This record gives sequence, structure tokens and C-alpha cells, in this order.
Amino acid sequence: MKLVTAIVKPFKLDEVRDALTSLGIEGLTVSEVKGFGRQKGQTEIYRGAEYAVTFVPKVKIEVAIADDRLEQTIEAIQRTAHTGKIGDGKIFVFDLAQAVRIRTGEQGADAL
Amino acid sequence: MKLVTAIVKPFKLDEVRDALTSLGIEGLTVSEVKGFGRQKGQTEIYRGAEYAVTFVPKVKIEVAIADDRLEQTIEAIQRTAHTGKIGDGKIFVFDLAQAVRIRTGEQGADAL
Amino acid sequence: MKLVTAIVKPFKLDEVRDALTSLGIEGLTVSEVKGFGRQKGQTEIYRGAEYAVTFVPKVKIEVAIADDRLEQTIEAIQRTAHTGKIGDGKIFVFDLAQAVRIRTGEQGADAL
Amino acid sequence: MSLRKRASLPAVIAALFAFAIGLALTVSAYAQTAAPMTPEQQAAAKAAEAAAAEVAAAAAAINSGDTAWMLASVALVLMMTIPGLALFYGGMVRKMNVLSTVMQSFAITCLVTVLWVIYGYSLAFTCYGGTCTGEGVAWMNNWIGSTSRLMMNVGLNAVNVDLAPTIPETVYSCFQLTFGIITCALIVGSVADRMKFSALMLFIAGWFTFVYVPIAHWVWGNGWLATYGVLDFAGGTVVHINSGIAGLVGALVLGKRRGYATHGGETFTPHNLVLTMIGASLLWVGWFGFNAGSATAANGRAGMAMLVTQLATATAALAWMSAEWMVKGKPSVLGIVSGAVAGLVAITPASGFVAPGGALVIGIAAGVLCFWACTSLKNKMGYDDSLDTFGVHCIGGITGAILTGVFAVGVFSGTADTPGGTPGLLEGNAKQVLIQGVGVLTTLVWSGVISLVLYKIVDVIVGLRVDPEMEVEGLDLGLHGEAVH
Amino acid sequence: MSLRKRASLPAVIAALFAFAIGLALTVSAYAQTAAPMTPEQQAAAKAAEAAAAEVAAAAAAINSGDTAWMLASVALVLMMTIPGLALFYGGMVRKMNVLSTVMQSFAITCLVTVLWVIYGYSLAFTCYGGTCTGEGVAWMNNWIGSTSRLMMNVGLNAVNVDLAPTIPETVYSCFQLTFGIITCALIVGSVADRMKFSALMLFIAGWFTFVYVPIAHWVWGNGWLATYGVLDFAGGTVVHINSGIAGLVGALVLGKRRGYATHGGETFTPHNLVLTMIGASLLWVGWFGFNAGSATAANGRAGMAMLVTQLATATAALAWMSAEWMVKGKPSVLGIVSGAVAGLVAITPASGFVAPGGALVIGIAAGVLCFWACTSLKNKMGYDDSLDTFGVHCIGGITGAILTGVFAVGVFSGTADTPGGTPGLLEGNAKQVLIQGVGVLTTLVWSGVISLVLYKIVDVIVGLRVDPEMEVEGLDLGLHGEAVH
Amino acid sequence: MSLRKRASLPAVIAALFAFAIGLALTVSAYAQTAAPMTPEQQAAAKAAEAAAAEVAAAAAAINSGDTAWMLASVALVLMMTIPGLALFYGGMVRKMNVLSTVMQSFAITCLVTVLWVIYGYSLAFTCYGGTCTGEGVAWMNNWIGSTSRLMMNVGLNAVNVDLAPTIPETVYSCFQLTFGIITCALIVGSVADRMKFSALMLFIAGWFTFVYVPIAHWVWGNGWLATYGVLDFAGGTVVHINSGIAGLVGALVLGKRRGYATHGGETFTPHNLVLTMIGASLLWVGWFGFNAGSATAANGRAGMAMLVTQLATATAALAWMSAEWMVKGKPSVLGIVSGAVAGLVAITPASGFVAPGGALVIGIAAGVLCFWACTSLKNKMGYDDSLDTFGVHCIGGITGAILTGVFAVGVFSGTADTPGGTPGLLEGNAKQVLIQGVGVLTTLVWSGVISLVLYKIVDVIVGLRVDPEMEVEGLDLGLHGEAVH
Ligand SMILES: Nc1ncnc2c1ncn2[C@@H]1O[C@H](COP(=O)(O)OP(=O)(O)O)[C@@H](O)[C@H]1O
Ligand SMILES: Nc1ncnc2c1ncn2[C@@H]1O[C@H](COP(=O)(O)OP(=O)(O)O)[C@@H](O)[C@H]1O
Ligand SMILES: Nc1ncnc2c1ncn2[C@@H]1O[C@H](COP(=O)(O)OP(=O)(O)O)[C@@H](O)[C@H]1O
Repeated sequence: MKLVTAIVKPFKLDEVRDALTSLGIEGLTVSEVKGFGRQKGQTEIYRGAEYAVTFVPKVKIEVAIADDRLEQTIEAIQRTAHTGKIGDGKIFVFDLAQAVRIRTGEQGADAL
Repeated sequence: MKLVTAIVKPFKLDEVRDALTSLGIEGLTVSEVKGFGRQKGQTEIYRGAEYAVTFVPKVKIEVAIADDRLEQTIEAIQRTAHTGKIGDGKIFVFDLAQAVRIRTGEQGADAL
Repeated sequence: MKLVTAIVKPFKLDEVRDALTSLGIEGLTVSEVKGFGRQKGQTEIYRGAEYAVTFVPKVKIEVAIADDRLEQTIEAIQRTAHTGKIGDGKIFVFDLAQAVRIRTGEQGADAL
Repeated sequence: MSLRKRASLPAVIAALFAFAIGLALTVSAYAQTAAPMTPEQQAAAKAAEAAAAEVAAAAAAINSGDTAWMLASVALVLMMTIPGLALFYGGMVRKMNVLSTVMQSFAITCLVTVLWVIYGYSLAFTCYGGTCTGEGVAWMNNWIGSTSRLMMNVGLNAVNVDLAPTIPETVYSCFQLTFGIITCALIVGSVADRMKFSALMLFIAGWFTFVYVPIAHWVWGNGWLATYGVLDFAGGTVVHINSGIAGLVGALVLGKRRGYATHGGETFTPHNLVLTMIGASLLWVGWFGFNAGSATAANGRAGMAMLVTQLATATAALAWMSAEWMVKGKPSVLGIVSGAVAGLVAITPASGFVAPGGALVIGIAAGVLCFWACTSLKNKMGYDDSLDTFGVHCIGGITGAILTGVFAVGVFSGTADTPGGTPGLLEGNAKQVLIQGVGVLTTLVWSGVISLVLYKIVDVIVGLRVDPEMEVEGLDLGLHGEAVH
Repeated sequence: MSLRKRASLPAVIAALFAFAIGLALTVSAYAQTAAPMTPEQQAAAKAAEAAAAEVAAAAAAINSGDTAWMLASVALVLMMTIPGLALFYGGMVRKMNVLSTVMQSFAITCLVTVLWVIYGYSLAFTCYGGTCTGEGVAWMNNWIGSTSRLMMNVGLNAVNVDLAPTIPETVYSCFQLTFGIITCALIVGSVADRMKFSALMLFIAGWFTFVYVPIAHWVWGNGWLATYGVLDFAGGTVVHINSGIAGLVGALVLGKRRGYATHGGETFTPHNLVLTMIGASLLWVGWFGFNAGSATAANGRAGMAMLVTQLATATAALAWMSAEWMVKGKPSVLGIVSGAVAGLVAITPASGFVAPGGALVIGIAAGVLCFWACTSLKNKMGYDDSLDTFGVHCIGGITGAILTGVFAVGVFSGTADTPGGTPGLLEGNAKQVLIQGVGVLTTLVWSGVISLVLYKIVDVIVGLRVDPEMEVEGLDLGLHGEAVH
Repeated sequence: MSLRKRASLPAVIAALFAFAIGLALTVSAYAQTAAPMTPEQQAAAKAAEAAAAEVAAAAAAINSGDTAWMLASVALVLMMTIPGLALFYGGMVRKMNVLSTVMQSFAITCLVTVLWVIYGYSLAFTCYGGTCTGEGVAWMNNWIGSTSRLMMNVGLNAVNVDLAPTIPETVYSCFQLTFGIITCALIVGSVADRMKFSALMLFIAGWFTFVYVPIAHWVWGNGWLATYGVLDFAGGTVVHINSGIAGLVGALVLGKRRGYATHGGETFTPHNLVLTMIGASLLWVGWFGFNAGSATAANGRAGMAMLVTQLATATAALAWMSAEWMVKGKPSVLGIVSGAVAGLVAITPASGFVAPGGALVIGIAAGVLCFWACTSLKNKMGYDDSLDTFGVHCIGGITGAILTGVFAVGVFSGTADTPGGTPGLLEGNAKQVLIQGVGVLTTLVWSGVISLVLYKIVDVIVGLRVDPEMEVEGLDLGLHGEAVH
């Protein structure tokens, strides 16, 4: 099993989720994060004090999948999260040693 | 070492933490996330516009442990986070290549 | 590739980011988390009811790097996030199976 | 079943509207027809005629300055409930329940307004039989007012000659309405976080009718407590003891909130005390309309009421803060604002009767006693009065009601006929303390008992408490389909 | 280019200030010089002199009670816009746009104030030629007022003898100013989330001048609609229909918000309805100044206006809530507060004319009709009226304007000369409903057409809509360089 | 030690209460006893008797309209501080300090109230020796008032014949109290984010006593600055320059906030400008009570004060916004609301003296100068005036005080005896500008020096600044044991 983590622009969240759902993926977990990278944030100005906002809002999508779905998952995320502008984000893939569904105790790919 | 990540219902947090503490685990890290899965969210209605809330609030608990504690940790989480209803959440396990305690520089299992 | 995760005190964020930037690291992702550990939180009192705040605010910094940068990255984080007081936090290192830059489709270390 | 649930309460409201419209038609038709009369009716008619002449004379006596102040007071007192009390309470609950909490204040404001105009004002603030003072007062007026003002059927220049002779009766009715609103809305502090919205609406409709209206009449409508000599300038008994005890009974009937006091977690910490601070501030500001407005005139008594209100409030806030600082080690925002509200509550019955010296003592007493009630008494007794309506309003109200009997300055309530007014214990009239005690006890018993009955009835009809699951996942989404993001 | 963009609007504002200062100098200089006059000028001067004498007499008639209430009313009505409306709207948008939304209300308050003092009051609330009643009224006064009050060039004790004879003219001007402010600010509800700040400022400057000022004069400044007999106590046509239709036209010209209704996500959920509840509550409280203040006196009519306002508001809130509960299954905070605002809107034109029975029906009608407009009509028609300015204010305003013609109680508007006042349909004067209809239609057409022209002009000058990217990433950061953290 | 720390301040407050109660007893006892008198005392007694007769006459002169407006004004001005100023400041700090910031405004409100009633009003607003005008005025009255009103020992119908002859003295005292409150509360803007709560309370107690009370007496209590001819209608010197300079001294003594200006991060961005917008709006609305209320009557002067307040505020807001737009490229919410407050500050001393033309210039000047002070001057000088109390209030206050001397319209301050009133430079009285300058300088020096001494004393007693660790982790948890979740 793999855990695919995607860091994408917030307004792309719905699209990515829909794409993953249509692959048959039934669950994922989302968190709000702040990204630092090539994309520069805007500047906030308060009574003359300028603060370069180096962090831009992103969402992190985590989805655990069986190994054989890795390719199509990456493809789906990349396709839907893509705008072509700097700051589109990253996909990171990790090996998942184990997965458990708390409700049933199922383990491995069944738990996803 | 392993990193155990559990995605559970928010009101179960205190119970899970207490169970882990009583196993002798001394630290963990928690974040607020939104889950998408079989459990359906409620519907919000604003002036006639209905928004199906597809994401439900969850908390993510991350706990790094020595390998030999894996089983009891999973068991403790599953026992306490369990309600039997859809949406109880998942446990994911990762291999942890390295751990460092920033304060002391200790490495490996000592750092936990 | 590795993914280095550091859980540090919030007011250290800017310093850590600057140190990583000066190593040539170009991106990272930050989230707000709550930590439970040896450091005890403060007590909140509301109309006589005392709530020991067992969770203290922390930030989680995630940075994906090429393998050969691991050492200096860990060193930089530890140096800058260090105060010597309990609660300085942890560094966890994971193997990263794959990385993709969404904008370009670049893979592996090029994507970072 | 689900349909029944859906439709029931709105249907009741629709029926209420239909009834009110019918009443309005009847009332205005009645005003134009003249059916043959029985002799008693003729006598009553004569009295009414005489009263009408009096009204006409009084109408000429509408004072624009007094009216200006009372119009402003209505705005101030309404602001106490929305947004004042809504925020005061809303900031203290958990984030998932904040909308349901502010909804309660808002909906009660609407419901009580409609009931007030239909029958509340008439039953509470007019006199049974039409005569309020002197020989001709009907015995029944001890208990309830008349139906002469159903649907507020009055002309532009009508005045309530007995209770507010220098302002339009419409303004006086609006002013007293805002008191009815906040009294009902205060109760929700005790039952927050777990009571069904529909159950609350039903309970309030009953409580307003069978508790608020009669007690308001007894104390302020020349009823038996007024005749007996109870002093309550702006509502220590009618408003605060009354709602406080109804809240406590509700907390006991409903039982504790799920998870309350069983865990040491941060589960029940207030989610945003900035809202609570705004609410407390608007309560304070609006309370000038409440207390100084209760003079129903822009005069020296209103001024003194304002001054002692300001002083007692500040004193009680500092007293609670100091007590907390000594006992718990830190002065808190929730502490100082709770103290301020306790001071406002306690000075309420006293505000037109006491001088600054008395206000100071009342403030200190209220701050310390309410602090004790909310932090020690509650824990010892083990009830879950969620936002301390009992601890602040009932205890503060009792403190103020009794101390009014101690510190009343006779000349402040003097009239042309009785320039000495009603003095208190310090001026040698020890009996007044006992009279005040009777007012307190009456309110505790009547409100306590009727409230209990009403909770039980409502429980049978729609059930008082939300599902356990909804309680855990939040009332905002569960009851109202909304959330603060 | 970027410089041009930066400097253009501030430069316009600077020019405005320069002009105003020049005007102030001219006006006060003019007051001191005496150029030789033409015969017509002499006649005019004589009329003016007579008027001045009248003014002096009237000045003696300043009533401190009336003045006290009107001073308080100014504060109340200003509070309706800032912070009231700002919060009502601000809570309904997404978090990334909340600052831009509250900025709009605040900036409009400032802009309209300056324009008002320079020329708005004079053109709207004085009479062309100096005579307002009787034979001598100029035909032009049907359309526009005079320039006699440019820069509010009056003494301490001047009064507007025709419109508010018992209070200082400065106070009357401030009072009417607050109406101009909120009318302009209401419009932003329709164009929120996508209109450029600079475009909005330009549009409002034009709309205030070419729509608000004339219509206010027609209805309230003895203009043609007043003469024609249209009843509008506090602004059903002038304020609500007027702004509501301007909003709808804006929503149509701008088009839908990016992503609106194409996705089922939670994208467009209001971010914080606690803010909206605060806003609605302050609107309600402030509306007492609006409606009861429109009596321009602290008297029985103000009292009745207050009472019916309270009743209609509560009724409409319960009506909307009940309708929603039946149709959608849950009563919501946004629903009940929207209903309250709908009730406030609908009772506005009626407030000095109807009795509680009429208020009750108006409240029910407003609650149900506006609910239908916001939840069904809008979706059927497919426009994106972001925060329902049209659905609540235009529909509610029309409801109230027409029903005023039905429920008007003649004696409420009676004067010494015409004690019968203007009755409505129920009292046998069916024609009044038609007259009201003319007022409604006139406002819809004039405001609709001129607004359309103004939007188009502004679009050419600076462009109406923000970049797509800014719309997605939030107007707070994009337009104002700020964010709520 | 820890116990000492815990108990010290609450103990001081307890002692204060004990003292006040003792005083109340003494004062009322004194009112009833008659000790043998020295000749001087007898003379004084005679004067007092005469004064008493005058009082009785004046009591009959209580005007209900004026009283209505002043009662409302008290509510409005209290609302400026709580919740107004509390939110204005609270929104600008970081989230971890918001509760500590609002706590400061609330606690100061309470503390100043108690001190005011005990001795503040008496020392500031009565005349030493009992005579205020004419020959008999004591020389000492240049410096300080009398002790005749300790514990506000007055009857219902007492009036302050010299300063507010048509309203109850209790109301006048409450009105002036609200000025004392906000002046003290303004200071916290400079020392926010780092000053200990206990230190602040001690400092304010001293500052109120040794700075606010005397300066209020000098300018408004017939003291030497009043006699000298300084014009300050509603508090340019007494309130704004006074608190602004005290704030600056505090910022300098405390030093910069930890991390201020050393990092480019987003560390010091305001956490929620919606709160700041609410605060600014309530300040604006409440300021009508402040400025128009300073006429202490509901008359034409109050009306003109209201009009110029509205105009100058709007103008300054647009001026600041435009300046920012040109210089920084974007108009911001914080900018426009800061400009509004700057305008309110600057028009304050001028409000009863200038016409709309003058108000316009004052508004522009205030907007531009305060923008410059907050964005350029501060950075150049390098002090850390956290929320710009100096930049807005001191600079704005000086601007207004001086320009009052330029634009004063003589007849506005005319009385029956001196119908010409006090004109300004534009009406040929250049000297007035210098007189205004003396008022400004006096305030700067007295407040600056005494504040410095007080800060140093408090530093020795409890220490001014919180621990570095607490400053980094947040004052809400550290000082008050609370947090916004
Ligand atoms: N090395 C990294 N480790 C972790 N997160 C990263 C890393 N580099 C970039 N990111 C995340 O990806 C986001 C987008 O990266 P950025 O460099 O701005 O643009 P792009 O993805 O187009 O190269 C960043 O905001 C950050 O959240
Ligand atoms: N494949 C997945 N990858 C990541 N997180 C998941 C995945 N499936 C489910 N989750 C998380 O687990 C939560 C519970 O899953 P859900 O399908 O609703 O119920 P259950 O755990 O009972 O099967 C989801 O809300 C989501 O946060
Ligand atoms: N076993 C663990 N797994 C995950 N996170 C941990 C673990 N132990 C500690 N942490 C995180 O590290 C933070 C600091 O740990 P703590 O024990 O308080 O101090 P120290 O790092 O000085 O030992 C905690 O607040 C928590 O967020």
C-alpha cells in the first residue's frame, strides 16, 4: 500500500476529490496547510508596515491506496490540480506499512 | 521505529490519548483535519441553497513509537476510538527512518 | 529522497525557515498542530472550573529533500529550533518513494 | 412522523398568527359597535368613559423629553438581548453550539414580541376593571390585569395614566416588552448546549404566559405584591430571580451536559470570550435604558438610577475580579465581565431607591456572592447550570432585592402626597427587609413550581433534550443545518 | 499605467475636497456680499426675507425633547450601516472576502457624507424657489430642490420649517444623511464578492447623485410623488425598492460569481453567521431610529411607529422561520434574521400609518414573500444576487409599499387642517393602493434604468469586475492587502 | 512571595472599597451634623447657602429634553470604550493577546468609575470654595476643585449650576465620567502586548488622579486654562493629547515589543480587523454623544456639533485612504478606519465652535497628518507605539486644537452677555491660535512628565513588563488563564 500526499491550491480541492472518487477511491483526508516555495505570497500592509506573506494557503490531501492504483492516482491528481502556474504544488508518495479500519478491524488494502 | 497515524472522531481524542499514555507513550501530535469517506456529512442550508457537507471533522493523531510497541498501540487506538458506526476512521503505519529530540539531540528510540 | 518532519515551537518557525532557505532548500509545508508530551500546558480557569491544557500549540514543518542533504537539514533544524527547554520538539525522517511537481510533471529530486 | 415533526411548530406559529389577526379584527370591530348593555356593563362603561376623559387630559400631558428618553430606552433594552445577551452566552459555549445559542435569544425576542402585543401587555400592565388606585380597585386586580389592551388597540396619544402618565402608551408597552424579552431569554443560559429548539419555544410560550405576565402584574401592575409594599425598581424579582430559578429548575430537569465534569480535557472551555465581552458591554450600556428608563421619565430619579447603576456595576466587577485573583491566582476576562453582570443584576431592584453609598455595598456583595455561587456552590451541589443563569441572576437578584430593603433612601421614592417615600432598614424601617423577603420567596416558589410543570409538559409533547449524538456533534449543524466556519 | 491606476481615485477625492473647500468659501462669502439685483432677484430676495423671518420664529420653536430623540436617532441609524449592515453582509461572505465587504459599507458611509453636505441635502430637502407649500411653489420643485443649503450653510438655530419645524436643521440634515448612507450601502449586497472597490466608489457617487437625491426629493421633499399622494413614512420606495432594484441590475450586469451554483461543494457557505446575527440585531435596534425617528418628533406617532415596527419584524422573522422549517426541515439562524430584516423593510413605508393589526399582516406577508424570493424565485431566474438585496429589500419594500395603501389608518396621518388624514383600502380608500403602485413603479424604472447606465459608464472607465484570479484568491488580500487571520 | 503577588492588588482594591464606604458614611453623617465654625467657615457656609438657594431654583429648571439627550449620551460614550475601544484595539493585536487587550479597557472602565464617584468628579467639576464665576472665585480654583461632591453626595434634583444647569447633576457626573474612562483606556494602545495587568491598573489609578483630574479641572472646571481662554469643546487637549502623550512615554519607557521590526515575518499582523472595524464604527456612533453631548443640551449647538463631527470624520477617513492608496498602492480597512478615528479626534475640540467648511479642512488635515505620523514619523523615530495612540490621538488632537483657533465661528459660542463669542483666526482673532498652543503645550508637558514619574514608580513596585516567555507565548494565557479558541 501507498500513501499519496498532494499539496495543492485550495480552490482545486473539489475537483481533485471528484477525480479520485471517479477512480473508485472511497476515502481521503484533508488538512489546511501553509506552503513556502517558489510562488511568492502577497504583501499585507498595516499602517505602513509591510509584511511579505511568505506562506501561501494550500491544502494537503492524503489518500491511502493499494499499490496497483498508484499510477492512475498520481495521474488524476496531476491532471486536476494543474493550472500551469507556479505554486501548483507537489505529490509525495510513501510506503504504507499497515492500514487498519477502526470500525471493523479490517487490515491491509481491505481497510481502505 | 514506526509512526502510527490515526484518523478518529474528534470527541474520541481524550480517550485515545489517555489509553496511549497508560501504555507509557509520552508524546503525540494532533491536528485537525477533514475526512471524506463512507460517512456522509450533514447538509447545510443557506437561504434555500443546500450544501452537502462532504467533509466531516476528524482529528489526526500521530505517534512515533519503537517497533515493539506497534501491536499494543494499534490495539489501544482501535479499542478507544471505536464506536461501531461508519466514520470511526483509520490507522496508518509508516516506517520511521530516524527520530531526533531537538532539545537534547538524542536519536532513535531514545528521542521518543 | 527523504521527507523530514519537524515539530517545533511556533515562534521558531521563521528562524527554521530561514536556515533551511540558506541551505538552498526551496520549499516546505507548514501546519498548525497541537503537541502532547513532557512539556505541560498552562491551566485555563473559567468561573472556577480549571482545565489543564494538556495540548500545547506547535507547528509541523515538512520538507522533502534529496538523500544527500539529510544531515545538514537535520542539523539546521536542530540548531535553530533549539532553546534547551522541554518542549523543543522532534524531527522525524521518512523515506520518500516518489515526488512529483504538479506544474511540470517532473519527478524525483527534480520535483523538489 | 418526520413530517409531523417538521410541520408541528411552524403550524402552531401559523395558528398563532391566524388567531392574532382574528383578534385584531374583533378588537377594532368591537371598538365600533355598541351592543345593548347589562347594568354592570353600563357602570363599567361609565367608569371607562371617565377613564377616557382622564386619558384625553393626560394625552395633552405627553412630555416630549420623557418620551425621547423612553424611545431611546426601548432601543437600549432591546440591544441588551439582541445582540447583547446572544453574544454574552454565545461566546461561552463551544464553537459547535454558538449558532444554536444565539438563535435562542433571537427567536425568543420574536416570539415574546408577538405574545406581548396580543395579550401580554394588557394582562400585565392594565388594571382589572379599569380602576387602578383608590377605592374602586377590583380584588381580582391583585392577580391579573384587564383585557382592554388586547392587540394594543390604542390611539396615538393614549397614555397609561397610572404607570407612565407622560409618555405614549405605545412607547410604554414597547419598553415593558423589552423586559419580557430579556427575562425569557436569560433562562437559556441554564439549559444551553442540550435543549431542543422546539422544546424551548414551547416552554417559553408557556412560561411567559403563566409566570412572567402574572408576576409582572403583581409587582408592577398594582397587583398584590405592589400593594404589599415590595420595592423592585427595575426587576430584581420580576426579571432576575424569576428567570434564574426557572433556569435552575431546567438544569436539574435536563440533567448534565454529556461529558460535563467527567473529564479534565478542554472540552467545555468557552470558545470565544471576545464575544462574551462584547455581550457584557452591550448589557452594561443597555442597562442604562433598563434602570434609568424605569423612571419612565427624563428626570432626577433617572439620573440617580444611572449613577448608582454605573457604580454598583464597576464595584461588583472589581470585587469578583479581586476575589478570583486571590482565590485562583489570576484575574480573568470571564471573571470581570461576570462580576459586572452580577452588579447590574443586583442594583436593578435598588436603582431608583438607593444612593451611591448603598450602591457600593450592593456591588461588593453581588460580586463576592455571585463569584461564590458560580465557583463553589455550583460544584458542591453538582447541578450543571451551563452558563450560570442561576448563579448570577438568581443569587444577584436576591442580593439586590434584600439590600434594597436595607439601603432605600426614603425621599428618593417620595411623591407629592407622601414626601417621605419608602425608607429602608438604615433609615429605621426594618420591616422593609421582610417585605422584600416576601417578594423574593413568592417569586422563587411560583416560578420554580410552574416552570417544573411546564418542563414536564413540554417533555411529553416534543421531548426536552436533543439526541446524544447531536449533543456530541454540535447543535448548530444538527438543529439548524448551519456552522461557523 | 500602474501609476495611473494607483492615483486616479484618490486624485478624484482630492479634487472633490478642493471643490468643497472652494464652495464653502464661496457660500460664506456670498452670505456677506450684496451685489446689485435684477427685479426677479429682488422678488426672490423678498420671499427669502419673509422665509428668514419665519425661520427666526421657528427657531424659537426648537423643542428640546424632539431634538433629543432626533439626535439619538441619528446615532441609531448610523449604527445600522456601521457596524450593522457591514456585519450583516460580512458574515455571509467567504472568509477571504469579509474585509472587502465591510470596507464597502464603511467607505460608502464616508463618501456619501461628504457629497451630502456639499449638495445632497440642499437638492433633496429644500424647495426650489424657496417656497414649499401653497400657491407659490415653483413647478421645478416637482423635480429637484434648491441650492440654498450647499455646504450646509446654516446657523445654529435654523430649522427646516416645512419638513421638521421643531428641531435644528443640522440635526434634520444628519438624520436624512444616514438614510442616504444606508440606501447606497444596501446595494453592495448584490454585487459582493466580485466588484472592484474603485468601481463601486464611482458607481455610488453617481447613483447617489442621479438616483437617490431626486427620488428622495420627489417623495419627501414635496416633489411630484409627494404631491401625487404616495405614502412612504420611512423609505419603502426611497430606500428599499430603490437600492434593491439597483442591486439586481448590478448582479445582472456583473454576472455570476466564479463557481456559483456550478459545484455542490461548500464553497459559498457563509463563513460566520454570528457576525450576521450581530448585524441583523443592530439593524433592528437602529431601525427604531429609522422608523420612529421619521416622525421627526418624540410624540405619539413615533411611539406607534416603534410598536408596529417591533411587531412586524418579529412576525416576519417567525414567518420566514416557519416557512423554512416546513419546506426545508430546519429553522436556521440565517433564516430568522433574514425574516426579521424583511419585516423591518416592509413595515418601513407603513410605520407611521398602520395599527398593530396591519403590522401583523405586513409582517407575515413580508416573511413569506421574501423567503420565496430568496429561495425559489432567485434560483428559477438564475441571477446571482449574492446576499439577496433584491430578494429582501426590493420585494420586501414593494410588499410594504402596497400594503401601506391597504392598511393605512387615516387619523394617524391627520393634521389640524385635515384631521382625517390619508386612509387606506380597508377604510374605503381603494385608490391609495394604486397611488402606492405608481410610487413603486416609478422607483423601479428610474433606479433600474439610471443604474444600468451608470454601471456601463463605470465599466468603461475602470472596469467593474476584479480579475478572475483575485476573485478566487480573495478580495481582502487582492484589493486591500489585508486578511483576517 | 507568590502569595504576596497574588494578594497585593486585590487587597488594594479591597482597601479602596473600605475607604469608600467609610467616606460614604462620613459624608452622609457630615450632612447631618453641625460643628461650630470658624469665621472663614461661616463665610464659606453663607456662600454655600446662597449656592444652595440657587441650586433649588435651578432644580426647577431641569429640562426633560436636555436630560433625555444627556442620558442617551452617557450610554453612547460608555459604548465607545466598552465594547468600542476594546474591539478597536483587540482586533489589531495578535490572537494570543486579544483577551488581555480587551480586559484592559474593561477593567479601566471599572476602576475609573469607582475613583470618579469617590473623588474625581468633585475635584474636577466643582469650584474650590463653592463660587465659580465673578469676583468671589478662589485663586485655588485655578488648580483644583472642591470636596463638596465626594461620594457624589447629592439629591435627586441637584444641578451643577455653572456647567450644566438644565440637567440633574448625577447625569452630568455620569457623562463626565465616561470621558475620564475613555481617556485612561486610550493609553493602553501604546503599551499593548507587553505591559503587566497589575502595573497598568496601578498606573491608571495614579494617572487618573494626578493627570486627568487636574487637567479636566483646568480646562472644563473653570480652572486656569479656561480662564486663559483655551477652547476645547469636547476634549482635544483633555482627552486626546493627554492620553496620546502618556501613551508615547509608556512606549518609550517599556521599550519595543519582543521581535518588533526585527523580522519580516507576519508576526505582527492584526489578527482580526473585523473587530477593529466594529470598534471604529462604535467609536464613531458613540462620538455623537461625546461631541454633541458636550453641548449638555439638546439644542442647535448640539446639532451643529453633530454635523461637523460627521463631516470631519468622513473627510479624514477618505483623506487617509487616499493618501495610503497613492503611497502604498492599496486602500485598506485599517487605513480608512484609522482615518475616521483621526477625524473624530481632531474635530473633538472644534465641534461646538466651527462650521462645515472648517470641519472639512480639519478632516483633511487630520487624515493626512495622522497617516504620516503612523506610517513615517514612527518608523523614523523608532519607538514602538503598538497601536498608534500617539500617532492618532496626540497628533490628531494637536491638529484639532490648533485649527479650532483658526476656524472658530464666534457666534457659535456667543452667550446672552457676549453674543460675539470667541472667534478664531479667520474671523480676525489671530491670538486664539496662540492661546490654543498654550493649552496644547501645557498638556504635553504636564501629562508627559507626570506619566514618566508614574511609570517609574510602578516599575519599582510591581515591574512594568511581563516575562519574555509570557510575551512570546501570549498574555491571554499567561496573565488571565484564558484563550480564544
Ligand atoms: N521541498 C518541499 N518539501 C515540502 N513541501 C514543498 C517543497 N517544495 C514545495 N513544497 C510545497 O509545494 C508548494 C508549491 O511549491 P512552489 O515551489 O511554490 O511551486 P511549484 O510546485 O510550482 O514548484 C509549496 O507552497 C509548498 O507547500
Ligand atoms: N483511503 C483513505 N485515505 C486516507 N484517509 C482515508 C481513506 N479512507 C478513509 N479515510 C479517512 O477515514 C475517515 C473515515 O472513513 P469512512 O470511510 O468515513 O468510515 P470508516 O472508517 O468507518 O470506513 C474519513 O473521514 C477519512 O478521513
Ligand atoms: N512519540 C511522539 N510521537 C509524535 N510526536 C511526539 C512524540 N513525542 C513528542 N512529540 C511531539 O513533540 C513535542 C515536544 O515533546 P515534549 O515531550 O513536550 O518535549 P521534548 O521534545 O523536549 O522532549 C510534543 O508537543 C509533541 O508534539
